[in-house]
Amino acid sequence: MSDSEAHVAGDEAGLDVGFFMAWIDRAAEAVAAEKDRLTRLDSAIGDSDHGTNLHRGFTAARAALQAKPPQYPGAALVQVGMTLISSVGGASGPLYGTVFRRTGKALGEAEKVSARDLAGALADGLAGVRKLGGASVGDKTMVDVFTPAIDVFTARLADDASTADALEAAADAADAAALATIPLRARKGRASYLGERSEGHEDPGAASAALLWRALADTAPGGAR
Amino acid sequence: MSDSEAHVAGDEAGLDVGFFMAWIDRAAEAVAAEKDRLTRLDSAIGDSDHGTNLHRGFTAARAALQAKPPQYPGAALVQVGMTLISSVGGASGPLYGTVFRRTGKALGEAEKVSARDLAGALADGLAGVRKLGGASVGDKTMVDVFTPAIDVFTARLADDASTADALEAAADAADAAALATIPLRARKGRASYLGERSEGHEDPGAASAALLWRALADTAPGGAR
Amino acid sequence: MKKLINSPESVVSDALAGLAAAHPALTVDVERRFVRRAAGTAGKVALVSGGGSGHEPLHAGFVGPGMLDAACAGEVFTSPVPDQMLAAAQAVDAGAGILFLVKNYTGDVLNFQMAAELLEDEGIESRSVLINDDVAVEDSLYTAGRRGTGATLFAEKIAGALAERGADLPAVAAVAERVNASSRSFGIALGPCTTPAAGRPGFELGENEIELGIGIHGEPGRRRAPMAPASELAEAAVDAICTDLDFATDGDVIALVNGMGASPLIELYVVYNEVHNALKSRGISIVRNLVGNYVTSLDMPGFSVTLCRADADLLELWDAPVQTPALRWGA
Amino acid sequence: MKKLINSPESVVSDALAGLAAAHPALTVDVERRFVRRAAGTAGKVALVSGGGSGHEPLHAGFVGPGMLDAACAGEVFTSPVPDQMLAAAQAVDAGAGILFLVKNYTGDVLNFQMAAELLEDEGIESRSVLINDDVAVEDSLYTAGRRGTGATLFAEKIAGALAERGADLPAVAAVAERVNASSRSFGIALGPCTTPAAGRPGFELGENEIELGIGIHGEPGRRRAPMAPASELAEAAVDAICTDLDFATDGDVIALVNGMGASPLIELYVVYNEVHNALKSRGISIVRNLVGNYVTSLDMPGFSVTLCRADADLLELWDAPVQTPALRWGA
Ligand SMILES: Nc1ncnc2c1ncn2[C@@H]1O[C@H](COP(=O)(O)OP(=O)(O)O)[C@@H](O)[C@H]1O
Ligand SMILES: Nc1ncnc2c1ncn2[C@@H]1O[C@H](COP(=O)(O)OP(=O)(O)O)[C@@H](O)[C@H]1O
Ligand SMILES: [Mg+2]
Ligand SMILES: [Mg+2]
Ligand SMILES: [Mg+2]
Ligand SMILES: [Mg+2]
Repeated sequence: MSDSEAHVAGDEAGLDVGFFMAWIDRAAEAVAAEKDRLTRLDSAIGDSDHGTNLHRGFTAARAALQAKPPQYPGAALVQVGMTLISSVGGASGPLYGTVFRRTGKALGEAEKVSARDLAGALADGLAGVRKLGGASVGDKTMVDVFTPAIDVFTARLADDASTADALEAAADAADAAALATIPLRARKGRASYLGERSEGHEDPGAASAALLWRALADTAPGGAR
Repeated sequence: MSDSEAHVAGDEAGLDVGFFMAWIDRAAEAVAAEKDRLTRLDSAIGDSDHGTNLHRGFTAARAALQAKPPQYPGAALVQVGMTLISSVGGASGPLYGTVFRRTGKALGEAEKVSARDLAGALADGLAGVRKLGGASVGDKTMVDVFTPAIDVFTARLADDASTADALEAAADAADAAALATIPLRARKGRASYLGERSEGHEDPGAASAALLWRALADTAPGGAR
Repeated sequence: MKKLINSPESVVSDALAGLAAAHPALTVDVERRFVRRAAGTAGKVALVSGGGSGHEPLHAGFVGPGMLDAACAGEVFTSPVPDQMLAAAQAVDAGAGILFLVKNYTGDVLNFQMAAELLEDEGIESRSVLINDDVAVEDSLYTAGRRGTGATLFAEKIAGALAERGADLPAVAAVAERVNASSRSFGIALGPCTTPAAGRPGFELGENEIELGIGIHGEPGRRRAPMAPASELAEAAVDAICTDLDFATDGDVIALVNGMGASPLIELYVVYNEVHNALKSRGISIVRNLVGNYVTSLDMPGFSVTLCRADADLLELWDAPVQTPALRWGA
Repeated sequence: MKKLINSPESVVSDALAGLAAAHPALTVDVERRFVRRAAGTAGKVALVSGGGSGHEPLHAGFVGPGMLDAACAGEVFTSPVPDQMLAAAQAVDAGAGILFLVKNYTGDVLNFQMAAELLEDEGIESRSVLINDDVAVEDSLYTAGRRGTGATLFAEKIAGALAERGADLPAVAAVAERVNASSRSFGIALGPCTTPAAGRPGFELGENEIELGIGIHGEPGRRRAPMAPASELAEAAVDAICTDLDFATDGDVIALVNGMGASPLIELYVVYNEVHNALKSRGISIVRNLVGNYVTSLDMPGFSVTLCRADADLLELWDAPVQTPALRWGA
C-alpha cells in the first residue's frame, strides 16, 4: 500500500474486464484467507457463518467468471452479483449480490470504464443495498464501510488523484470505518437482536466490505499487484 | 476400631432388636457419608447410581423401622429387606434386599439372637444372593465381600472370640476383600459389559458391602459405639 | 468439535440424502436443495417454507399432507437462496398460488423477496407471511424486528390444514397471519451450539450461567443470568410471553415446549409441567400441546416456549390430519 | 452440570407430572410411578414394560393403542422396583395375562422376576420376554449377557400390534421373542452423559476420541477409538451388527437410527444415509425405518443402529396403527 505512488500511464486508458476479474480473484483470495476471522466476528454478534458464506460465494463467483468469461466490465459485475445471490444465502448474499449487480448494471456495456464511472456505479450499488436492507450509516453494517469508502474514492478522483491513490485512500477509509463499527449498537441484521450486547464487537459485514475495498485498491494499476 | 478389646459382659446375653436397629441406623449414616464415593466408583464401571440407590434405600429402611418398630431381630431384618426391595431398584435393590430378608427369616422370631445365630443367618442371606444373582467369588460383586466376611466372622466365633472382636475381624476382611476386587475383571452386573476395561476399579457393591460390615462391627457391644 | 458428519461442507447434502432415503413419501432434490411431497394436489394453494439448516425437523420434517408442500434447506443457519425457493415453488405450484412462510430474519426476508419477484416473472402468484413471534426482541426501528421461531410450526400446521381444505391464497395467508399475531415465544439456553463450519461454540457460558432470550441461531441472548431451577426458568419464559400478549382473557392456548436440540426429553417434560402450572396460575389452560425437539438450534441445550391463542377455528385446523416425518396425527 | 430440573431427587416425579399434563390419553400414577392407557381393552393381553428413567421416550412414550398398556419409570438409570411393576400389571390386567418386556440388565431382570412372583401370588398369569440385542457385549458366562437396547422398541411395537388383534399370551410372547432374536444393535458415543444425581459426566473423552460399543446407561463402551467421519462410524456399527447375524440372506430389514439424546436430527439423517449405503452394499434393503431419539441416554451425544429382519408377518404388525406420544401412525 506504499509503493503505488507513481501516476501510472495506463490510468487514463480506463479499467477493462480483466481488471474486474482480477479484483474478484483477489477478493476471493482475501475472503479465503480471512474466512475464519469473519466467522469469528459473526460468532460474537451473529450466527457464525459470515466467513463461510462469503467464501462459498466468492469461490462460486470466481468459478463462474472463469467458466463463462464476460465481455465487458458491467457484465462481469452483474455476473458476480447474480452468482452471489444464487450461492450465498443469508443476509449478505442478497446484499452483496445487489451491490455487484447494481454496480455492474450502472457500468453498462462499455469495454472500458473510467475510475469515475466506477465510483458513480458503486454509489448506485450502495443505493441498492440501502434500499433493499434499509440500513443507514451508523447501523453497524456493511453500509458503514461502503458509504465513506465511496465518498473518499469520489473525492480523491475529483482532486485528480490517480485511480490507485484514490482507491488506496478509499480502502484506508474502509478499514477505519470497519473498526469504527466496534463501539456501535447494531440496528440492522442479526446483531440487532443483541441490543447493547452488540457493542464492543466489529461488524462482520463491515469487516468483509473492507476486505473487498482493499482487494480493489491492490488490483488497481500501480496498486500492490 | 481399636478400643474394643474388653470382652463385654452382655455378650452372651445375645443381640436384641435394638442392636439391629442401631446397625441399620449406623449403616444408613455410613451410606449417606459415602454416597458420593459409591456413585463415583459406579461411574467408572457402571451407571453412576449406586450411592444414590443405597442412600435412598437405607433412608427408607431407617424410616420404616422408626415408623413401625419391629418386635424381634428377625422381623427387623425382614422389614429392612422388604424396604430395600421396594425402594432401591437396580441390581442392588433385590440383591441387598434378599440378603436382609433371608438373614431375617433365618433368625426366626427369637427376641434375642446369639452372634453364632447371626453368622449362620448371614450365610443363609448370602446363599440367597448367590442364587438370585448367580455370582461366585471372584466375579467382582458384593459376593466377593460377603463371603470372606462371613467366613471370618464364623471362624472367629468358633475360636471363642467376642462378638465385637469377631465382627471387627470380619469387617477388616470385608475391607480387604473390597479392595481385592480392584484388579478383577467383572463377570456379573453392569461392569461385566466393559470386559477387561473393568479391571483396575473397585466394585461399588463390594465397597458398599464393606461399609455395612464396618457398621455392624461398630454397632457391636464393645464396638466403636 | 465432534459431530456425526462427513465434512462441514457436505452436511446439508448428506442429511438431505438421508431424508430422501428415509421418507419415500417425500421427493428430495438434493442438487437444488428442496424437499417436496411426492404427490401434489391439483388446485391447492401450495405452502413453501425454508430457512437455514440446523433447525431440524423444521422445515423439511413438516412437509407432507396437511402441512407444507415444499421446504428449502439453506446452509447451516444461512437462509436458502432465491433459486431454491423458485425451483421449489415451481415444482409444487398447483395453479392456486404459492404461500411463502418466512421466518423474520434479514436473510430469509431478502431471499424470499427476491424469489417472489422471480416467481412473478414466471407468472406464478405468491404471498409471503412473515413469522415474528419471539418476544425477546423488541420490534422497533432499532432492531431487525422480532425473530420467527416456534410459531412457524403453528403457522405451517394450521395454514397447511386450511390449504388442504381448498381455501384460496388470501384465506390461507390470512390464517397464517392470524396464527402469527396470536403467538409468542421465548427461549433460554443452558449452553451454546457449534456450527460444523465454525467448529467452535458460538459463545461461552460459565458453569452456573444461562442465556435468556436466545434465538435459534446460536447467537447469545438478551442477557445472561445465573442458572435456576426449571420452575423459575419456565416462569421466566411464561412471564415474558404473557407480559407481551394477553393470553388470559380468552384463556385457551396451544403450547409448544420445544427442546433446542441437546436437552433430553425427560427435562422437557419437567419444563412442560412447570409451564403448565405457571399458566394455570394465570388462568390459562393448555388445550393442545407439543413437547419435544421441533425448532432446534443444532446441539444447543435449552428450551423455548411458544403459546398460541386457541379459538375453535384454529383448534379445528390444528386437529386436522397431518402426515409428515415429524408431525403426524389424524386419519 | 446444568439441567432443566428442579432437583435431582424430583426429576422423575416432575417429568411424570409433565407427561400426565401433556397426554390426556395416558393415566399417570405419579405416586406409584407408572403410566398406563386411560382406557383398557377387555380380554386383551396387557403389555407392561419399564426400566430406569433417562431413556425417554422409552418406555412411557410408547404407551397407547397398538403398543404398551403400561410402563414403569425407575429412578434415572435404575430399574423400577417390583411394587411398581405389580401395581402397573394389576391396573392393566384385562383377564388375558400380562407380558413383561424386560431389557436384559441385572437390575431389570431381578426386579421384574420378583414382580412376576408377586403377581403369581395374586393369581395373575404373566410371561416375561428378555430383550438382549446389543452385539457390543458378548453373551457368555463372563458377562451379564447382552444388553437390551433398540430392539425393545421393535418388540413393544410388534408384540403390541399382535396383542391388539386379540392374540393370546403365548402368541404375543412368542412374537416378542422372535423380534428379539431377529434384532441386533450397536451404539457409538461422541461423549458422556451426566446423571442428575451424579452431577458429573460418567467418563471423559478427549477432543478426538469416541467410545464404541456403548450401552444406554452412560457407561463407557467396549473400546475407545479416534473420531472418524459419519461414513466410517456407520460402517463400524453396521459391520458389528452384520458380523453377528446374517441379515443379507433374507435381505429386508427394519432399521432404527437412534440418537442417544444430544445429537441433532440433522446429524442423525447424515448417519441414516450412511447406514442405508452400508447396508445396500451388503445387499440389505431397509424397508421400514425410524430416525430420531427413541432409546436415549440422557444428554449423551452419539447414535445407535438397530436392525430387525423383516418378513411379511412382522411388517404387517409393524405397519399396524399405533397411537402413543412418541410413535404414531395408521388410522
Ligand atoms: N439490513 C442490512 N443492511 C445492510 N447490511 C446488513 C443488513 N443486515 C445484515 N447486514 C450485514 O450482513 C452481515 C451478516 O452477514 P451473514 O452473516 O453472511 O448473514 P446472516 O446474518 O444471515 O447470517 C452483517 O454483519 C451486516 O454487515
Ligand atoms: N449378579 C450379581 N450378583 C451379585 N451382585 C451383583 C450382581 N450384579 C450386580 N451386583 C452388585 O451390584 C452393584 C451395582 O449396584 P447398583 O449400581 O445399585 O445397580 P445397577 O447396576 O442396576 O445400577 C455392583 O457393583 C455389584 O456389586
Ligand atoms: Mg451470519
Ligand atoms: Mg449402578
Ligand atoms: Mg446466517
Ligand atoms: Mg442403575
